[in-house]
Parts: sequence; structure tokens; C-alpha cells
Amino acid sequence: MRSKAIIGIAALALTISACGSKGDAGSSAEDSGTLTLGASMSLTGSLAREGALTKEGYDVCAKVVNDKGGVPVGGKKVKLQIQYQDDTSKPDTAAQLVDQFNDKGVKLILGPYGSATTEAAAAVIERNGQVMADSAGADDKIFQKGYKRTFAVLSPANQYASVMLEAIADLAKPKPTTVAFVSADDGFSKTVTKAGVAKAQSLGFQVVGEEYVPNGTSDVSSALTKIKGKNPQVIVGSVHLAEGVAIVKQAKELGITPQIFAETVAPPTPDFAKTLTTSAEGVLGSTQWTSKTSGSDKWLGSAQDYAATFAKQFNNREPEYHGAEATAACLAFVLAVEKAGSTDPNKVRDALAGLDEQTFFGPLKFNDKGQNVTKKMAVIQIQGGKPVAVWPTDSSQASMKFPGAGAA
Amino acid sequence: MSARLEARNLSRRFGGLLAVGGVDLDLEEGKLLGVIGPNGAGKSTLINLITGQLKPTTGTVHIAGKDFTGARPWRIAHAGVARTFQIVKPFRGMTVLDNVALAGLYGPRRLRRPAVARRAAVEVLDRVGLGGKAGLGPGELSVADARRLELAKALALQPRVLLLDEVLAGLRPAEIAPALDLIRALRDEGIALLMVEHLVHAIAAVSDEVLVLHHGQVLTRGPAAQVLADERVVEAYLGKRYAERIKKAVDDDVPA
Amino acid sequence: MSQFLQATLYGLLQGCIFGLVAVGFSLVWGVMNVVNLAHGAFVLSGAYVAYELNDLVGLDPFLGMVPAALVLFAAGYLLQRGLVNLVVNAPIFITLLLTFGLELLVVNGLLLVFTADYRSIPTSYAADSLVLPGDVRLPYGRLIAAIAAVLLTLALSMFVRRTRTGVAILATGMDRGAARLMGISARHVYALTFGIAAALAGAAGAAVGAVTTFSPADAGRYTLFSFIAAVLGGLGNTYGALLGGLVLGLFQAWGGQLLPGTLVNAIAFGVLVVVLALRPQGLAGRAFYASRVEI
Amino acid sequence: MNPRRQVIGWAVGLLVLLGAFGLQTQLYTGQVRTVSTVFMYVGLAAAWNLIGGYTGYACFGQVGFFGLGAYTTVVFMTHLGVSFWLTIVVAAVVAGLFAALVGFPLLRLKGHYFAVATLGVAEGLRELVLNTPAVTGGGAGITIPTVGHDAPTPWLGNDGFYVLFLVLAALVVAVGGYIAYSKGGFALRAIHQDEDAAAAMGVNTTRAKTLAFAGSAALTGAIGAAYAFQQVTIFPERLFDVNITVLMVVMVVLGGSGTVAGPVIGAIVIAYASEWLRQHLTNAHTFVLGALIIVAVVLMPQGFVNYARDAVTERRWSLLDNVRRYRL
Repeated sequence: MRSKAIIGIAALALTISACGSKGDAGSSAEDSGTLTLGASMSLTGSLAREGALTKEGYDVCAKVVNDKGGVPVGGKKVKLQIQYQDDTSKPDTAAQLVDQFNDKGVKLILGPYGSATTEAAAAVIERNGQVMADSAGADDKIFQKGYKRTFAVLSPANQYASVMLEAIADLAKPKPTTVAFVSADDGFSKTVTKAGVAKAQSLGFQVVGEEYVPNGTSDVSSALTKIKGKNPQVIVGSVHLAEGVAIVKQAKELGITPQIFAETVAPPTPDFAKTLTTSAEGVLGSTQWTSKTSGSDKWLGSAQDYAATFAKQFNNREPEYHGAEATAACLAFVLAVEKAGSTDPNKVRDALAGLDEQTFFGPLKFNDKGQNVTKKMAVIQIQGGKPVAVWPTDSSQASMKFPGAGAA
Repeated sequence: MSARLEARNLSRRFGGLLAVGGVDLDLEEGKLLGVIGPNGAGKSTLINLITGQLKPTTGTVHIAGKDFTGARPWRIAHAGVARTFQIVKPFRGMTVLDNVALAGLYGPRRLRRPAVARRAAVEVLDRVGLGGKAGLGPGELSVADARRLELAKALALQPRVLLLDEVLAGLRPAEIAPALDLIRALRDEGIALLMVEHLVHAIAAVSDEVLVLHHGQVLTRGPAAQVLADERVVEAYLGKRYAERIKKAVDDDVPA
Repeated sequence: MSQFLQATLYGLLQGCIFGLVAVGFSLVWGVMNVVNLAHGAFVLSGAYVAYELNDLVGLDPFLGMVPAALVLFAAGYLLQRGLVNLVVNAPIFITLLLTFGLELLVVNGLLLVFTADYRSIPTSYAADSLVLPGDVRLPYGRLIAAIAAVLLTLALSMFVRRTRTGVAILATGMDRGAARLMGISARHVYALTFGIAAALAGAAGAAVGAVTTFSPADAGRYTLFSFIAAVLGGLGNTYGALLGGLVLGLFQAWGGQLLPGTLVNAIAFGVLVVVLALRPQGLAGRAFYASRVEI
Repeated sequence: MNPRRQVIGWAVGLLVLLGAFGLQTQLYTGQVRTVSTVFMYVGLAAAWNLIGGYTGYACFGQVGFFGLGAYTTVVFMTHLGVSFWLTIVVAAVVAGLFAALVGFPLLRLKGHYFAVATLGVAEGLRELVLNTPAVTGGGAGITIPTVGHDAPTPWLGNDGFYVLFLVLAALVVAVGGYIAYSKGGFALRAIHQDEDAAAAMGVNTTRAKTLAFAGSAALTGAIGAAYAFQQVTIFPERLFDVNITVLMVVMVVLGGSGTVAGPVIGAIVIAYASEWLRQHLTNAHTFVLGALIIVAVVLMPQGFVNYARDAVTERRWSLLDNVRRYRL
């Protein structure tokens, strides 16, 4: 009797082989009407929030470009279309999706969210001869592997904490002396912390604590309790959303009142000020872009114009850097395709490598490893419940309030 | 020739409760020790202590002179001691044949291939009267057949010592006589038997010696006729007041 | 010294919250021998109910615990009556898989409805703290949640021991067949139990929503902590989960001080495995529940 | 199970294997990679079946062995430059030994308690990896050098991994098939149905359980090693993700727990369904998967293979009496 069941699987396996035939090649990017960009995006899973913000940025780019008639390729205008697939915030699924895009002939890939997924996708891009515009994978490790076909529009991880320390050293009067670091233990945050500690020491700060917390936790009480005794004047958090909010919230609960908080990733996002309300006041955040960033381009205009375009599309919500860096990555492809005059991946790759443009997002110029090192990061401060650009001073909206925390 | 199985000062405590307290017993070749006692006297616990299901708090168990105190159940099975469970424990997902065949594979004989074990199991099934039901699942057996399967599983181990835990329970009167014949045949083959039963007449019929357990202690022991007449046994089973009424009734119509 | 005291007190408060989250989970496991993998999702649903009420009518989240509990009670009752009762006799894989499917359903339902934003129910006082000598602080939010945890556990044990329905639940948990012979409708009692457990989860969700941030992706974490607290405390009595939660909270607090911060979760799992290996029925549980074997 | 049926079973198994090899020529790289993942899950489900299906011990920490095998391979390849083909064996041995060691206290537990304890072990392993960055790279992940001179073994390519996962899956299913009909299978099924009775009949239950647990872990570890080599860069959150274990359990239970073909069918159907759902319902695919699992578990708790066998032998087609059997 058991054999009947096993005969069943044989039939099943053979039918699978039949329907997987090579015949159904998907729409290849070459067909005249459209330029298709593939995007493996974390729509579900632990990074679903950041994934949604990134997707908004990609959508703005597609809408703006298509409203202006599409991407000029060798004299013709082609419609820009972005195909999304959900990688459920898992690196191996992202790698699998990039392979599937490759099968469908989609050679130009917009980066997923997060360093881990970007790293996994970059390896596949290299093997398949595709090209990736990386919008949210900042960990320097990705770019130390000799990859030639991944280009990150955003500044590298080592700037995230360092830029805030520079701003504090520059603007904070009287200059604080003691700094404590609270870091998540994922790759990106560790790279940020390592570079931040070095920068702090070079700027003459005394680093009094370096505590690590599990990635994605919402309870950092043990780390905060440990550094409370050293009463640091500055607390730097190299974190993501959950830990970023937890540090400020639990510091208040534990009666830890540094002169200022400086955190990566979390402060510019709308969730930060909304959940922390008053205790978010005065917190510094490093950001890839503000509506004051200098530079403009013919598609999106200046940073100001981009902010207006974004607000119009998303019931007048202020854009923050996750959306902006995503639009910039899409824009990089548009500029490269225009410059290369073709959608052939190798030509687009060379065009990207040689790109040197001023855009709403700042300069887009890649070094031989594919990093946009010329682009500087900026610093915002939550003032009146809103992230406001405070550094570099030449493109700031307001002066930095110091001491920040407890000032409200 | 020393007894096949000697238990000395066996006892087991569950927290405050002394389930079995200081029991000594010997099982000799070709002899049947009947064990009776009211519910909760510790009969099943005694068997579980001997066969390793439970670790004794005090006392020792020797099989053919070797010490097996607290040994794991399978080592005791390999030493030739088999048992039936008071509540039948068949392998529901297997056929009756396979239930018994397991003993061939993992019992003392340690057969290598299932097919061989299955052939050996057929004989045992015939012996207990389940010959025709080899292909059935245990769930499809009657109460009596389920008891027979329990016995067959134990016999398939070709034991030298066999512990029967109320194997006659639930049998119709007509089925008890053949079961007793089978038990007598096993005894005559030289197997050392221990039988826990509530059916007093069955105990009387086949026991060479009877041991009465009460609250985990040995109340009395001796030949069946003498033990069964002992008023303390009646009292243990039926309680003091009732025992007196029985005694009065017996004294009235039976002259001194 | 005050640093250690601060960690200990904070650990106890955190432990109460673990207890509050776990008490429903422990009830369902104890009475119905069903491990509810969707428990974390129920906690989150409670948080979202309280969040919406706060958003719409400005109801304080700690008051919001009551409506959250009611909504979840109804959901729990219906889910048990309509779904979980269908598999309650099945081997443990089946109940585990059913509740896993339920978890996927609820978490992704929340994701579709509420998106993945990180939220927290704003209160004016939750983050302020009661200052003790030596600058040791007890945040009001966590304090209220802890008190709620103790009160709810007490209320549950009163309910289970003193009221008719409560005794019916306990009896059905011990021997369903016998209970049915006494005229107890096992289906109703099980649905009631699952409803109460969901209500407790809902209340816990509202409190958690006020104290920390939450998003749909956190469901798994709350289920995992409920596991640990329920097993540590032991099944078969209502205060087991609270006790287990306290022990877990303390271990994490002290571990956080003595060892690098990232080891905090490792400690929780280490404690879980050690307790299970040495004392399966948990610290205060009854051996009966641990020895219960399913086919 | 008479011998004739065994022979048919093996013959059909071989047929499926050849069919799978033939399938490769038909596929694109993306599909090759997807089907390789299906084979990986067939192997994992069949491995889990040894301890969960045959022996009835629901191990909810199986991903622990998967991750342990993966990290053993990566550490040996990265730090010691050992060839992959050696490290996959080492990975299996390490996972097996670890299971035997952990099995000593845990296999005394039963039912939910065993499930929770093994879950705790897997989560503990992840935390251990997270906290030893010097060796395992911790949260930042670790990468096997697969290109250039210091690569111990060149990357096998999508087609290479297709074959590797297929061979591993075939190996595990074959082991499962062999055990099912052998003396060992007897003992495991007896333990599953009534452990005390099995012990009383001479089965050394401790040794049998530990062997099944260690064997299942070793095979899972080997598949973990292959997965790590395919991924090149691995992270603890993914390698010890509890969803991998639960997916294995879903596949075995819905395929037919305790059977040989059950895990194979369950893995193919579930992996294919979740892949199809993810492509077509980008936002709601997990939501629908949850609903499908619930419906399948209620209507077919005994799994497809067992249902098909009962349906054919006893003409019982209706799913409703499945429901009636377990309904309160």
C-alpha cells in the first residue's frame, strides 16, 4: 500500500519538472517600452518599517521621472518601472530574488534595506553580471570584497557617529568632555561604533563607556545602568529604531540625564518623535540628507523641491533620509542610463563608475570600491517635535541647542 | 539451587507515602507465587520495582544470583524476566503480529531481521489463541484478546521468569479456565511465575504459595487454603465490620 | 552599590511584566495542555486596541487594559470555540502548528492594518520615576504595570479557586472526561479558558504598549518570554507565571550587570534549559502537569 | 511491510531522483536556486522526521543543529582553510555529538517540555554565536573566502549546489527509508507509541532515542553546512531562525509524520506554495500561508500520505471525519 503513495510523489516530481520549462522567459528589460528596475524589499519581517520608508523613496523617483516623460535612452524616452519582491528581511531570500530578477532579464537592481541583505545581494549581483544601486547598505565591509558592480549612493557607515561628534565638538559650548557609547551588536552598528570611538578620541573626548545590547531589543536598561555611574555628558547610540527609542525612554526612567543624546538611524524617522513626544527634544541624529542639503539636478530639483514633491505624494509628510537615499539610488540609475545611452548592464556599470553629478541628495561620485565617499553626512536635532538640520552650519535650518536633553 | 529471582527488603516511597515497605520474595523454577491484596496495596508497584520501571528506595533484586537492583527495564528483560501490564499497553500503530515481533528483535534472542522476528511471533500468537488476528490493529481487539496480546508480548521474550499483573481481569468466566490451563502449562515448562490477581478462586487454583499485601506490607504468606481462610485477609479486603459479620455467619453454621 | 540595587529593582519590575504577559499562556497550557504560539500576537493585539482607544478618545493605556481585555476575551472565546476545539484531542504537533498558523495570521494581519511603525502609547507620567534614596528610580509606568500584574494574578487565582466557573475550569483541566460526566460543557469551559487567557494577554499588551515601543515583529519575542516564564514558574497554579517572570527578570538584570549586555538573552535560555533538565515541573508547578504525556 | 512493497518503494524513490536530476536542465538560475531550496527543505524535513515523526519527540530546536553545522563549516573553512568536503563531515559529527550530549538530560522530558527545552537550546546556541565574534563573527556575520588563492574550495555555483542539496536530500530520505523498514524503525515506532512497553520488551529506549536524535542532528548539520557554503556570508539571526524549525514541522506533519514519503511531499508542496504566494501576493503572502496551515492542520491532521493510504485502503475520503476524530 505504501508504494501507492510513493508512486504519487514520482508523478508530482515529474509534473514539476514539466511546468518549469525554459519557455516562459519573463519580460526582458530590453523590450522597447520600459526600463525595469528590480527591487528586493523587506515588506514583512523585522525590517518591514525601514523597508516601507525605502519603497516610498523608490516610488517618488519612478513617478517624477515618468511624469517628465520617462528616461531618455539614445534619443528615445522609456517609461521607468520598478518591480518589487518581498525578501521578508532575510538575506538568503534577497539573494534568491536577485537571481530570479536575473532570469527575467532584469539586470538593474535597486538595493534592499539593511547591510546584511545588501551584502548577500551584492555577491549575487557580482556573479550574474547585474548592477546594483545600493540605497541602504552602508557597512564598509560590503565594499572591502573587491565587488565592482555595486554602488552605494549613501555615505559609508564610519561617518554615522563621527559626523555627530564633529558637530558637538564644533557647536557645543561649553564643550562636553565625557562620551559613552551604547551600540547594537549587528555588523553595521559595530562599524559605526568603532569609527565613532576613534573619532571621539581624536577630537579630545574621553570615552567612558562602550556597552553592547542585543540587536533589535527594546530593553537597554542593563547597559544604561552600567554607564549611569560614569555620568557621561554625551551618550552616543549606534542603533536602529527599536534600540534608539529605548535608550532615550529608559534613560529618562533611570534618571540618566546626559547633556545630549546622539543616535544613528532612529531620530530622523517620523516614529521617533511621535513615540517619545517631549523626551525626544534635543536629541541629535545623523542623516544622509536634509531639505537643506546643497546641490540640485534636472529631475528632482533642489532638496527643497524634493521635499515638496515627496510631501505632495505622501499627504504632506516631511521626507527623511531613508526616502531620500532611495530616490537618489533610483536617480543614479536614471542618470547612468541616460549617460550610457543604453540599458546594457555593463555600459550602465561603467556610466555609474564614472558618474560625477550634483543632485538633490548631494554629490554622486563613486570611488573604485563603489562608495560615495565625497558625500558628507549632516546632523539634525529634534526641535519642536521635528528633525531640523543643525550641522554643517552652512546648510543648517536652525542653531543647535546645547545642552539638548532636558532642555525642553 | 537458588531461586531464579530473589527480592530482599524491597520498598518504595513516594514523598510521604510508603507504597511498598520491606517485601521479601523468591520466584523458583516451575513454581507460581500468587499475590493478592486490596486496591492500592502496592501490587503493581511491587512488579514495577522488580522490572525496573521504578527504582526501589531500599532493597535488592537478584536474578539467577546476579544483582539487578535498579537496573533499566530492558536489561531486566534481557535477563529473561518478562511482565504484562495491568492496563494493557499495546503499540497502537502496529499490527498484532508486529507488536509481538518486537520481542524477537530486542528480547534476549536479538534477531537481526524483522521478517525472521515476524515468523517467530506467529507461533506465540497461536499459543495464546490470537493466531487468526495477526493482521489486526490492537484497537480492533476485544478486552480478552487485548489481554492475550499482552501475554503474547511477554511470552515472545521466552522468559525464564514471568510476572502477570491481573492478566485475567475482564475475562468472561468461560475464558478463565483455558487461561488457567495455559498458566499451568507455563509453570510446568519450568517458568518461575508471579501472578497478581483479584480472582481469589483463580489464585487458589494455580498458586503454590500466596502472599498477601496490605498497605505495602506483607500481611501473611503461605499455602492458598490457609491464607484465604485467615480472617485478617478478609478484614483487609472487606474492612473490620464486614469481616466480623462474615466471621459470625461462618461460626453459626459451621460447628467448631 | 546603588547601581546593583537599581538593576535589581528594575529587574523585578521587568519580571512582573514578563509575568503579566505569561500568565495567560500558562493558564492555557496548564488547563488545556495547548501551547499557544499565537500568545505574543494576542499581547500585541491588546497593545493596538489600547493604542487606538488612546488615539481616538485619549483613554489612558492603563485604563485601556479593560477594553483591550474584553475585545481579546471575545476573540479568544470564538477562536477556541470555532478553531482550537477542533484539534484539542490531537497530538501536540497539531496544536502547535495550528497556533503557529494563527500567529502568522494575526501578526501579518496587524502588519497589513497598522503597518510596521514603531508605536508607543503616550502618557504624561509613564517615564517619570519615583526617586528612592541613592538615586534609585522606579518608573511609574513600569510600577503600575507591575502592580497590575500582581493584582491580575491574584484575581485569577481567586477566580479559579473561589468561583463556580473557575473550579469548573480547573476540574476540566485535570480530567475532561470526569468533568463532562459532572455536567460541565467542556467546549464552553475551554472556550472560556482561552478567552480569559486572551483577555489577560490583551491587558498585558495595553500595559506593555504604555511602557515600551511595539511593532508587529515583536510578537515572537513575547511568546518566547511567556514560554520561559511559564516553564520556570511551573504549570498547574496561577502564580507560576508571575514567579517564573520574576526569576527571569532578576536573572537578566543581574546577568546584565555582571556580564556583557549581549548575553542577556543567552542567560534566559540557559536558565530555561537547566530548570527543565533538573526540575521539569518548574519551581512551583505540580508534577502532575509535567508528567502528563500525550499520545 | 512486506518486502515486495519495500522494493517498489526504493524503485520509485530512484525514479524521483532521476526525474529531479533531469529537471535541472530545464531551469533558469533563479528557478535552480528555488528548487535547490526545496531540496534543502526535503532533506531537513526528512531529518526531522527521524526524531519527530518516527520517535514522536517533537524537537523544536532543530534549527540549532542546522546553525551549528553551518558555523562549524564556516569557522573551519575561514580560520583553518579546510576544504568544504571535509568540513561538511566535521559539521555532521559536531552536530551529532552535540545532540547526543544535550540529549542526555533532555530526552528524559516528554511532549511540550521536550519541545520547549530543545527550543531553548537552539536559542541558546544563537546567543552563543552572537557573543563569540572573534571566532564566529557574531552579529556582523562571517564570510567564507570563495574566490582567490585562499579559498579552500571554489564556490560550487547554483548548479553545483542544486546537485549537492539533491544528493543530501536523497541521502536523508534513503536513511529514513532504510530505518523505516529495519529493526531500528521498529524500536523507534514502539517508543513513539508506548515507551514503557517498549522498554519492558528489551528495547534500550535511551540508546535508541539518543541515536535517532544524534542521527537527525548530524544530517541536519550537514545540510546546514551546505547552506552556509551556498550563502557565503551567514548571520546568526537567519541561521538559528525558529521559523526554519517550524517550517520543517509543518512539512512533516502535513506530508505525513512517521512515513517515508510524507516529509518529501510535504516539503515540495509547502516550499512551492510559499514561493508561489510570495511572488504573487507580495504583501499578504505570509498571511495567506498562515491561513493555509490552519485549514490543512484541521482537515488533514494525520498528513497527506496517511490520509491517502486510509482513503485507498478503507475508502474513507471525507475530511470531515478527520475533524470528528480530534474534535472536542
